[in-house]
Amino acid sequence: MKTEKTKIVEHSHLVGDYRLLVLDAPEISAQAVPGQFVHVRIPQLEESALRRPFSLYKAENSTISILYKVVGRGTAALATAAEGSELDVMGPFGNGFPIPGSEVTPLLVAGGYGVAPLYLMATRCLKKGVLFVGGATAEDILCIDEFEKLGWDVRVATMDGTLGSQGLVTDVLDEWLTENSARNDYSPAGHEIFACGPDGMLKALGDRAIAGEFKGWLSLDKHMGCGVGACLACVQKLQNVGGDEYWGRVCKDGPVFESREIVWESSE
Amino acid sequence: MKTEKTKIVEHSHLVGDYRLLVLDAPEISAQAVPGQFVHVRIPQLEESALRRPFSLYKAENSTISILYKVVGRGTAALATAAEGSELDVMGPFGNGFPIPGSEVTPLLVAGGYGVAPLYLMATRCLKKGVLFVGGATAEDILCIDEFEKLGWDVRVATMDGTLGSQGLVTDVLDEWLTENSARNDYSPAGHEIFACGPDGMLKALGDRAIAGEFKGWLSLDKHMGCGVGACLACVQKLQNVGGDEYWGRVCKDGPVFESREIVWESSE
Amino acid sequence: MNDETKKSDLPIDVPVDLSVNIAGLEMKNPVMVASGTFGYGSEYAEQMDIDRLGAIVVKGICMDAWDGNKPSRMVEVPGGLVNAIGLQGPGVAGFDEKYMPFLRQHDVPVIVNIWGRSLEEYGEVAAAFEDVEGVSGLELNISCPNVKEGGIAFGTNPTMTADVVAHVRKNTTLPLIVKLSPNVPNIAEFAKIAEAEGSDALSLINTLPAMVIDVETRKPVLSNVIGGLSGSAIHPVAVKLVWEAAKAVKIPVIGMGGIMRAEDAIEFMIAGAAAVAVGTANFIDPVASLNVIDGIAAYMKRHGMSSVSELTGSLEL
Amino acid sequence: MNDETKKSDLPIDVPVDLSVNIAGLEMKNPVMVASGTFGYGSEYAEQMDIDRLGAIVVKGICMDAWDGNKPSRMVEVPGGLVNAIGLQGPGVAGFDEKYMPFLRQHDVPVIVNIWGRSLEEYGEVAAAFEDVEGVSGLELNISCPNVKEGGIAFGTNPTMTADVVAHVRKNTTLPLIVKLSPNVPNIAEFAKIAEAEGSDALSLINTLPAMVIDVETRKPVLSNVIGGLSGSAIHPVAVKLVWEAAKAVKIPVIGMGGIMRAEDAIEFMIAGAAAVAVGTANFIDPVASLNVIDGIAAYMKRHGMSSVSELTGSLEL
Ligand SMILES: Cc1cc2nc3c(=O)[nH]c(=O)nc-3n(C[C@H](O)[C@H](O)[C@H](O)COP(=O)(O)OP(=O)(O)OC[C@H]3O[C@@H](n4cnc5c(N)ncnc54)[C@H](O)[C@@H]3O)c2cc1C
Ligand SMILES: Cc1cc2nc3c(=O)[nH]c(=O)nc-3n(C[C@H](O)[C@H](O)[C@H](O)COP(=O)(O)OP(=O)(O)OC[C@H]3O[C@@H](n4cnc5c(N)ncnc54)[C@H](O)[C@@H]3O)c2cc1C
Ligand SMILES: Cc1cc2nc3c(=O)[nH]c(=O)nc-3n(C[C@H](O)[C@H](O)[C@H](O)COP(=O)(O)O)c2cc1C
Ligand SMILES: Cc1cc2nc3c(=O)[nH]c(=O)nc-3n(C[C@H](O)[C@H](O)[C@H](O)COP(=O)(O)O)c2cc1C
Ligand code: FES
Ligand code: FES
Repeated sequence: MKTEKTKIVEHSHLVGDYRLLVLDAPEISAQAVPGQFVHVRIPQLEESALRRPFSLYKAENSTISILYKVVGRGTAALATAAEGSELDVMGPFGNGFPIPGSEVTPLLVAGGYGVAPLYLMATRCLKKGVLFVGGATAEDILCIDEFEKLGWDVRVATMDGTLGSQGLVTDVLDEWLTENSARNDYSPAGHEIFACGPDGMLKALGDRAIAGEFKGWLSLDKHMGCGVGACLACVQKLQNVGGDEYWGRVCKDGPVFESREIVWESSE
Repeated sequence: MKTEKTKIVEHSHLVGDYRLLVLDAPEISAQAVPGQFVHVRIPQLEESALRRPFSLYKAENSTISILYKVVGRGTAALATAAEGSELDVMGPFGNGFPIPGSEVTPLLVAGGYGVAPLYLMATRCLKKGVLFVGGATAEDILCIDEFEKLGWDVRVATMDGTLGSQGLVTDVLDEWLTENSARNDYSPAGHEIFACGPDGMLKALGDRAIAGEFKGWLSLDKHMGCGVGACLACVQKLQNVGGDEYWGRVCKDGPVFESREIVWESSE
Repeated sequence: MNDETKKSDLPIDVPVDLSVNIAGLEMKNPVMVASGTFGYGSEYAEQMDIDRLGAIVVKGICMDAWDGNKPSRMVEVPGGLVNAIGLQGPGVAGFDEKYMPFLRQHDVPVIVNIWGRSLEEYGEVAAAFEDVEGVSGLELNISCPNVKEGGIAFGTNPTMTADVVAHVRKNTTLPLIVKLSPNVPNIAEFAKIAEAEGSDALSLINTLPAMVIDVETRKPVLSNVIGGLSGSAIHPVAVKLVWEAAKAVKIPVIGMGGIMRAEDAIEFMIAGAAAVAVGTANFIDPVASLNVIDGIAAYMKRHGMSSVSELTGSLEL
Repeated sequence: MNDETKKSDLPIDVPVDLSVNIAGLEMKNPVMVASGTFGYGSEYAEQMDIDRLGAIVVKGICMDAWDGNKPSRMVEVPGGLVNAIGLQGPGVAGFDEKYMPFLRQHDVPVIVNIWGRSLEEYGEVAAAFEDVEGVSGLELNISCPNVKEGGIAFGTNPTMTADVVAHVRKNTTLPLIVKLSPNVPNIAEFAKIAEAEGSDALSLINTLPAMVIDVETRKPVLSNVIGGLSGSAIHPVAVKLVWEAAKAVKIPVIGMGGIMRAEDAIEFMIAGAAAVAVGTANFIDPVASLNVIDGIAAYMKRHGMSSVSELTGSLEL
């Protein structure tokens, strides 16, 4: 049984619309893989309201942490949940990021709350790498000090230039890629991208991974129903190695897919 | 405009399932008549939930008080409203009890939370009278000390005999009526009944008022929609002086009716 | 789902024109209150400024006074309520005597919702309103689930719908709005019939037939056994039907069903409604309809629209 | 509304028999999971003990693999959700290969929900399941609002309903459950047609046709424009239809629509359902169906019932 009645250990405001939720959830904590998510029942909403998915940000000492942004009625209601109260959480769900071998430099690329699963990823990587993180403004750049504490190289981009360089996170990544591919011993197999953020960013990263012939692991964010693969609400067009296209379930077959699997549709 | 955004000044547990709610509501407080009610939007319920009606228990110093029993999802949700938070209240609504002249001995008869409007009534009566109060058990007998402090004669009946005499409140009333009608100067016009409680009790009181040829003012409790007379949900079969029967609205035409107006239907 | 750009790119201070003309009836704005949820207007007059409304549709009226159903008549359910009032009303004469004097003092169009138990009675009621001063239009209720005869039976049978609309049309010179029944597989068919038989506008939806059982007593909660579901619960169903009806006809469509806030009303208008009516929400918040008016105006400003008619049918497929 | 007496007066420790026989199919209890809300069973097997269910109805299947609609396919609304999955599925062969091996290992009847784009295809799919080992019954979906052809068109036309049921009946020896369309004015008519043409049981209701518009973009939220409303919002509508259908026929009726807790299921049974199916609630709480089973047993004990069949049709009017 993967449903756990957890207790809210900590629930605090981070910055702007971002909040931190720490739950006492020994079973989920023990199984957690970076890139997996939990499916949370929001106690303040009516009985018929759907659960909401959130990536695992931390999993340690029998607890799990979630880093979330208040964007709609579900997250607004969640924000009122009191410390000490109970939260009904399912998970961990989905296929997370594959942990790369020690010969690979992991390039983590995050947009907004996308840093959450990447932080768990950073704690599990055998080799320290680079975090590229982007957002609209300084407030959207979260927990970079935590990555630095782990010894990671952090590179920031904001659209308004209030933190790091001004522009897209992909610009900063491109710089790094150009620098590196100019090296003598350069091999595309030497790095892999692990990314979480908006679709536009993920698509741009996927294009680079395919063009540069390295792996790009992208974690998709789709509205979900069941979270377990039963309802077929969260689908993404994918292709198998033979090139056949099909709808994959982000909750069960993902949320992490390799760039080459994903078929981006213009209308989306 | 009769809708008032009030502030919860006090919200406390009384006994058993009963709770006290005090609201800062200067406009409603100023207009309050005993027997009137307020129509409360329960903030914890979903947007489409109907309001819930509650009698005015007290109205003093710009505040109003409600004494309520937790019986269903609305009152259960109301019980979680925090002191200091806002409550959307409409009212005061309905026709209250007519305040009798000083020549009349008011006989107040209450079942359960029916004491609430009768307490406000007691504070407004020109002549002190008798409160007859009944309930299933001692826990259902509320605020009798408050009536005593006002100098009222209080007579209690509980079904299980845990407080006052064992039996129905009408038994205790019957005793009083027998005693009094035996008096030399007895006149049925010398007393009037003012009652609030379950339909069975009200009907029994109405029967006595009609048989004894004195007035019996009964406050009905019907499930309500709008509370203002628009939806026709809260109807009670009534008759006019000519004997024509019609559906009256408890919210607008009542909730207080004289015994002779009410046509009790067996099926209800 | 790209609200951000829309919000900031557009001019903020365009003047907005909310007025609409429905079936020849000039309204200050497209927001009416739905029949049966606003009494006869006076009940809410102390709670809000009724003159701000686009129109008031009063509770269903037939020729003579009618008792309606026995209680209980209403029960709350998730997302709304189920009612079986059963069209209690004062009849044409009683309405004229008791309620019209108040309404005539107000500057708001009055639309009377009418019903009958037979074709003839529908015609009679319509004709009787020719002589009632101050009535701006008739809404023909052929979709009430709560009366044994008449009501919904007329609204779910194409031939009966055609007959009753044609017959009422012959008996009235007032603007005629036909209120369609929601539980038919093809609403467009009924919309076209009503239009062809002379209806000036359509309104939809009425409540959805529903039932609630008390599991402890194993009895229906409503004395009438069956009632009509209204409120948020029916909103997405109503939007679908309004969209289909509006596509099928040229006459204006009045959208209703679960409007709780301005966004719900705007959805109806985007789907093709020229006006809307607020129903159940009145019970919960007496100023709900006024909030809808204000919300539509704010939305129009935000989206750079000058006339509310730009909203009607603006759905992009 | 006198629950108190009932609660205390009755024996507490009567043994309860939850088993039912629906269309020749023996079930441990009357609680199934509804098509499209439980995948093919395996998806929920880690969340709960699927062998405790009365039956599993798998997601709608047609002859060949089918892609379904483009996203977005689901949107939350007050009291439920609107979906337009569009019957994505692996086809008969794909289902047999990918999902039946798992299901055959379990001790729970498997009912397959089938659909087609033509009369012939309905027959073909039904016939194809004659050769699939481990299938206990077929549920004929003639009421899906989310596919352009087939689906709901069959379920809202009496002649087409008669034809498709008769045709499928000829092509299958399995117990046949016909899933009726809710948006018809007279469900009894369709119930009787299905019975007359050889259906062994009826199930209802499917989702109500609905639509949601994003007011900021003025586009439909669902790529299919129209979807189906499910969840609490439709429960009182479903109870009414189940009551009417059950009165009209002798074959058992399976009630569904907005079952969130045991009381909702009990309402269906009191109204006349011999079994029930939990749908949307599975998404919200994977053990919702198990809670319903336990809740029915507790209710029966409290009310001194020994067999769950006593509940069916126990409505007192
Ligand atoms: C695998 C996964 C991991 C995630 N991890 C995190 C995380 O770590 N932190 C975090 O903050 N968030 C995370 N999210 C996103 C999070 O689940 C959503 O922000 C949350 O569900 C929003 O709920 P809400 O009720 O507040 O917003 P809602 O009111 O549901 O809507 C939010 C926004 O989505 C739009 N929307 C609603 N329904 C649809 C639909 N059907 N199709 C398209 N758009 C729609 C709305 O218009 C609105 O703009 C994750 C999502 C996924 C799928
Ligand atoms: C004028 C007036 C004054 C009142 N004053 C007070 C007061 O001072 N204090 C106080 O505690 N209460 C008072 N009440 C009662 C109070 O309004 C109800 O107890 C409250 O609305 C219950 O809400 P709930 O959501 O908790 O219960 P609900 O869940 O709504 O239901 C409570 C009970 O009512 C039954 N019920 C629900 N709907 C119906 C229906 N349509 N028909 C019949 N039965 C139904 C339920 O089965 C349940 O047993 C008053 C009522 C009226 C009309
Ligand atoms: C209590 C009540 C009474 C109603 N009475 C009538 C009526 O007399 N005539 C009519 O055509 N519709 C009547 N309706 C239907 C409403 O006018 C409206 O069509 C329906 O409630 C849907 O809107 P809503 O969801 O906003 O309430 C009534 C609805 C309710 C809730
Ligand atoms: C996401 C989703 C998918 C569905 N897919 C099917 C389907 O494939 N075939 C079918 O007959 N019904 C399908 N249904 C309808 C359900 O089986 C059920 O009839 C309906 O949802 C009402 O029950 P509920 O309110 O408990 O969900 C689906 C419902 C949902 C919510
Ligand atoms: S959310 Fe249900 S299949 Fe992914
Ligand atoms: S509650 Fe609406 S008329 Fe009384």
